[in-house]
Amino acid sequence: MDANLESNLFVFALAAFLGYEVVRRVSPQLHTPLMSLTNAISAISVVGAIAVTGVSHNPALVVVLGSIAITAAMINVVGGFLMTDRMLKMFKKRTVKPPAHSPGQHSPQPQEPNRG
Amino acid sequence: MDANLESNLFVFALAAFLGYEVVRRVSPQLHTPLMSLTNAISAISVVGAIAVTGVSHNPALVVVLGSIAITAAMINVVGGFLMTDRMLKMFKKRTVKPPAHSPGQHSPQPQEPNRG
Amino acid sequence: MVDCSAPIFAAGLNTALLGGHHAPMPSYVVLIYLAAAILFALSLKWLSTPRTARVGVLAGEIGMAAAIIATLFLPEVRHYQWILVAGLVGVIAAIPVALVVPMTAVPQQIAMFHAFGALAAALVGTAEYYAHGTALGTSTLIAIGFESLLGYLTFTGSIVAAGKLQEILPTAPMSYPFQNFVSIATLGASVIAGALVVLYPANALVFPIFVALCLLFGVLLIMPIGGGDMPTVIALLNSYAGLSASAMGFVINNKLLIIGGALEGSSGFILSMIMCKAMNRSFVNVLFGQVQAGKAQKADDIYGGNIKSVNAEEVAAILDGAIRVVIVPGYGLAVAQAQHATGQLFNLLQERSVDVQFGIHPVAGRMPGHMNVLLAEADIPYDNLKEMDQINPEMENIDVAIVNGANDVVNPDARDNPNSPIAGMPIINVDKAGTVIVIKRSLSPGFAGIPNPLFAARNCLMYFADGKKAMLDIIAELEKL
Amino acid sequence: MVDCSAPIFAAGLNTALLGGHHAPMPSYVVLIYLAAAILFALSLKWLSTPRTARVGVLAGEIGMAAAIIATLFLPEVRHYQWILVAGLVGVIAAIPVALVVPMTAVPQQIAMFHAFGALAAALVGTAEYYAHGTALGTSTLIAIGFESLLGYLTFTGSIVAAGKLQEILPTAPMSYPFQNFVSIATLGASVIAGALVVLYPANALVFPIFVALCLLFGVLLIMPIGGGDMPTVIALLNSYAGLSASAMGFVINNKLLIIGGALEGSSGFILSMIMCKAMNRSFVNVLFGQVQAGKAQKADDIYGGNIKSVNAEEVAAILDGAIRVVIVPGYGLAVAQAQHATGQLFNLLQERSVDVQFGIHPVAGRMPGHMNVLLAEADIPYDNLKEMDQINPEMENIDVAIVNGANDVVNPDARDNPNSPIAGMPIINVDKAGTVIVIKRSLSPGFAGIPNPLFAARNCLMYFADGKKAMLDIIAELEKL
Ligand SMILES: NC(=O)c1ccc[n+]([C@@H]2O[C@H](COP(=O)([O-])OP(=O)(O)OC[C@H]3O[C@@H](n4cnc5c(N)ncnc54)[C@H](OP(=O)(O)O)[C@@H]3O)[C@@H](O)[C@H]2O)c1
Ligand SMILES: NC(=O)c1ccc[n+]([C@@H]2O[C@H](COP(=O)([O-])OP(=O)(O)OC[C@H]3O[C@@H](n4cnc5c(N)ncnc54)[C@H](OP(=O)(O)O)[C@@H]3O)[C@@H](O)[C@H]2O)c1
Repeated sequence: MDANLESNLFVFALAAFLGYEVVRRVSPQLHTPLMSLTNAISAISVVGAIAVTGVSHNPALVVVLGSIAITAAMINVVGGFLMTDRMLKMFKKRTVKPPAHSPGQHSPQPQEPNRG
Repeated sequence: MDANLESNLFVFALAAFLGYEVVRRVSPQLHTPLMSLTNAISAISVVGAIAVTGVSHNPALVVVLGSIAITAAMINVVGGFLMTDRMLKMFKKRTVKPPAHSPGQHSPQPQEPNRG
Repeated sequence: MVDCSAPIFAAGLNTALLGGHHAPMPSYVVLIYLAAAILFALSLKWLSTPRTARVGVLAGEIGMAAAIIATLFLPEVRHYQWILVAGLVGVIAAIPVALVVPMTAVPQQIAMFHAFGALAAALVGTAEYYAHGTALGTSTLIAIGFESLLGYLTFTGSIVAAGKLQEILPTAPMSYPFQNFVSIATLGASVIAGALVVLYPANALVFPIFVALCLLFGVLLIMPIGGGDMPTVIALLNSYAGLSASAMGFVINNKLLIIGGALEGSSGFILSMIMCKAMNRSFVNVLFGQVQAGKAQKADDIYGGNIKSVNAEEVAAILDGAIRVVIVPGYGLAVAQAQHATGQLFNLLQERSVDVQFGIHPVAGRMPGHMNVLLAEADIPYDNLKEMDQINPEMENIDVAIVNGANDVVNPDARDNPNSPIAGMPIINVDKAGTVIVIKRSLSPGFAGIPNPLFAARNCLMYFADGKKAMLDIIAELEKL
Repeated sequence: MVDCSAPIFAAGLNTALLGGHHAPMPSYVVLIYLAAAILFALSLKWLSTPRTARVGVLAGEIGMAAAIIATLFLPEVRHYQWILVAGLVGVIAAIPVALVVPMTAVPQQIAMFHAFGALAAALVGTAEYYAHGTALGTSTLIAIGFESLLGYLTFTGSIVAAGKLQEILPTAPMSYPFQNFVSIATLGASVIAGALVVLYPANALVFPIFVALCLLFGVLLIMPIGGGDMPTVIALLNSYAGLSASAMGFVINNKLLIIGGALEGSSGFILSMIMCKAMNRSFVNVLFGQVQAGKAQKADDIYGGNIKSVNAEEVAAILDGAIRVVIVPGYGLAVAQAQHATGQLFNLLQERSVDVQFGIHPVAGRMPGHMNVLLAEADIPYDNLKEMDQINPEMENIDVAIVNGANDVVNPDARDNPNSPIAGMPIINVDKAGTVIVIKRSLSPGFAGIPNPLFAARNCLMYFADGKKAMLDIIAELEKL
């Protein structure tokens, strides 16, 4: 087997396995940001788009296709990261207001639980 | 950078990361079998030993060194796997004896807990 | 010196055939790519808890920026004017969109970003084909085939999905005669066209036909699927977009692309699995737009004469006497944009020393974690957002459960009636709480289209109103007390 | 046809320099290697819980067998007679050892297996050097240097570690004047010799000197470390052995070796970290054979007049009235080989409807998980083995805690006295139980060499006896009741 193909297969298998292990630990409350973040990361194809656009001896058609690809990929990169961060910014550990702080898990005044 | 070196670096980094993610989830009660199992797996160097011993045009010294390496590595492979399995065989979910079965987590007869 | 002997020569030849038309990369680029790959993996790892999540995003951003800059330094990269202009257009287009899109529209926005990412991957594959065409080896052409197929179908598929979520396109599952046959035939035709590209790369006609078929297949694949299944579909398209980027990595022999793509490939796959499992549906089921068989009970049989309705004043009175309250949000909360009003109620109750928790079902709303994002937007601390498995054991000690715009995720039939179409889907057991107050506009069913015996339960009170208005009215009444 | 143009030629040249002296592998071998690599990763993954652990071992075995068989089919492999004989000798030597070694001797046995694995890796590096010597490229020579350094030092280091654990070698930390200087100088000399090998590969003298220095360094590195720290050291040597195998993978350009080695490299590293953390010691601290500073209280001040001693009959009487019992095993249980007797007591108590749990400290005994293996050998269901964090919150509801051969892991000074040498090490809070019965032979200290205020506590009773004999006597007395 060709050496590049061989190493690419190993890299792919390891990365997919690693992705599986890492992602399945993500807390369900973060699944939407997760989708948005992986989405941004997969726009790493911008690297390929740059490489293909940049080569000087490529025909014009290729450069045009590549440039469109760069634009599309950059939308995905920038939009994906910004939106993820915007979502995550909203996740707060605790409200700062003292009254909201104290009740926590259990009601502070020891009262008999009543039903309904 | 040489293509082989490049891909080997990627493979190494991914595998080390994957190993970290997988191993840190191992329950502490299995740490001894874990050490023993990874020990057996790292004896995959037997593959290298075979490759180096087998080449026909290699000098005798190399073949002898390679053969010793094969023996050493095989001790590690076989011993490591067998010992790991022997340890794990001892981990039982529950004893089969009915009396040992029933008490479980809490004592079956409702008694007042007394101290000392 | 070195001789051009046979095995060495063969290795050189292989390099030339597979990605070898790209000059070997400088070491520093390789090392930066390696660092970027590790940063991407760390980024996902750090996303696992809210505490480290934003560091994760930062890691991803640094990795991406480093990779892009390193690529600009590749010796063969020349057309900087094109690259910079094209990149800038993308950045300028993305920023306002990402900053203003409302949180309720996140699913369709993700779908749109996908569409662009997938388009980029597909276009690069196309560009590679037109740049090197006949000079490419078989395995590279196969990789280009995968890249284009996955890229173009994800492009059109994601646009359709976004359209359905935005309700520009009809959300109902669209079926037509021989639907599955047509879809599969189109897929078959694309594969055949792809094979022809590999076999006859010099033929000018087959590649455009191949592209057209892939684009068409994306539409045909997603069109028949109902709007409610779109989140699962988007996760799956996520996975495809990743695999397409990975295929590109094989084409241009770039390990960073392979890793980034593979990470997303498995992430999207796991997410769609988790969603299917939480809905107790099979994957195939979702993909073929089928609704699960099973006999739902008739709505009239259940509801007839058993519905007790309340108003805001009565709800406020009930809440006034409660010590432990659980709020279960659902899709209706998103539709009504009721998150901020809900946050106000939460604060008000906390100020009155009521213990308020949220019970979040994994598929409440229309995408996984949807409710968490909305409630986080309303400044509700995430410690108070409990997962289904955390809140259910407590349910018997809860005085009042407020269900706001949720329906299927609190349907006790899923738990108790093995013949229900959603039998086996885990639910939040609000029916075990002291009193249940359900806020929705009518008795109409939720996503699964089936009636909900909860509404007729002894301890259940219906408050028919829009989710946001209901919250504001309850707050107003509570403040009077 | 293909021309021998510059870039292609350069690629071929690189291939020749780095591992290129091995012919390209046939596709089926590559695919089997890939499968084996995935099986290895799965194997570690499945080891995470006892339920799937044995499947994990099976996966590892299948991966290993497949990899070995595939290697035998490599076209360049010829000397089958040598390979098969050498392999068979290894198999025959290993089987009896692996099957009869007592569970208490597992740590030293792992160390011995390590020694062999590391030797193999080092010898392959040596063989590669002698096979290709001057024809090797710089990066390959560097990789050979790492492989040999790590391999040879792990070889001698592991033998010393095993010797200390088996108490053939003195277990006390052996220090001599300028000890750290000598060690570091030897390491420095090995690195210099290694550099000379890379620079002058044709010189016949430097390689043997390099090997000798590496072997010596392994001895010097481990000799000064105390016997009790050996488990941490073994985990670290585990990591080195893995890295050595990985380096071999770089030398002969074999990805499977790289992956197998990297998996072990990180596993050993994490384990030694976990151990250090559980002992609240720093890594450097362990490596330089230092004992943590801090003022231990004088034994007489603590114990004087406060020790209450009991015999088997009295212990049996106390157990007869108990409802919830926790047994905390320690190193003494392993020394006394008391696991089976402990299992008998467990069964007897369970038959008498006593709720018996085991409280397992992460560093009880002399290697992580040591106690679990021993107690599993005695057929104690692992559901009854509780980790420290699980058992501590329950401790106040426990009637009797039996400490068998444990000392440091139940020393309340670690928790309460910030000046203790083991301050900050988490412990099992047996002192919070109703009554504590400590079984050991004397008041002599444990591994950390410090007195234990527990023994003088109000609710603590000492039963001075060998761990196994004590158990059997208690059983005999209990059966009389
Ligand atoms: N989260 C995911 O990832 C995901 C993915 C795919 C599918 N799904 C499916 O989506 C469903 C989610 O369950 P769910 O309980 O959240 O929602 P649901 O079962 O779809 O019910 C939503 C309810 O909200 C009410 N509603 C709509 N607009 C409202 C408004 N403005 N104010 C108040 N109420 C309003 C509707 O009743 P009225 O019309 O009477 O007001 C409806 O009964 C599940 O069946 C799940 O399988 C989820
Ligand atoms: N597990 C690991 O991975 C690991 C690694 C490195 C270091 N360590 C260290 O090892 C120690 C482990 O703590 P530990 O509480 O298990 O053991 P320990 O503190 O070393 O104490 C063992 C006790 O067992 C007693 N003992 C010895 N032989 C006995 C016999 N035949 N019958 C009955 N008792 C006997 C000894 O007292 P007598 O002589 O009076 O009988 C001694 O006090 C910790 O300090 C830990 O840091 C552990």
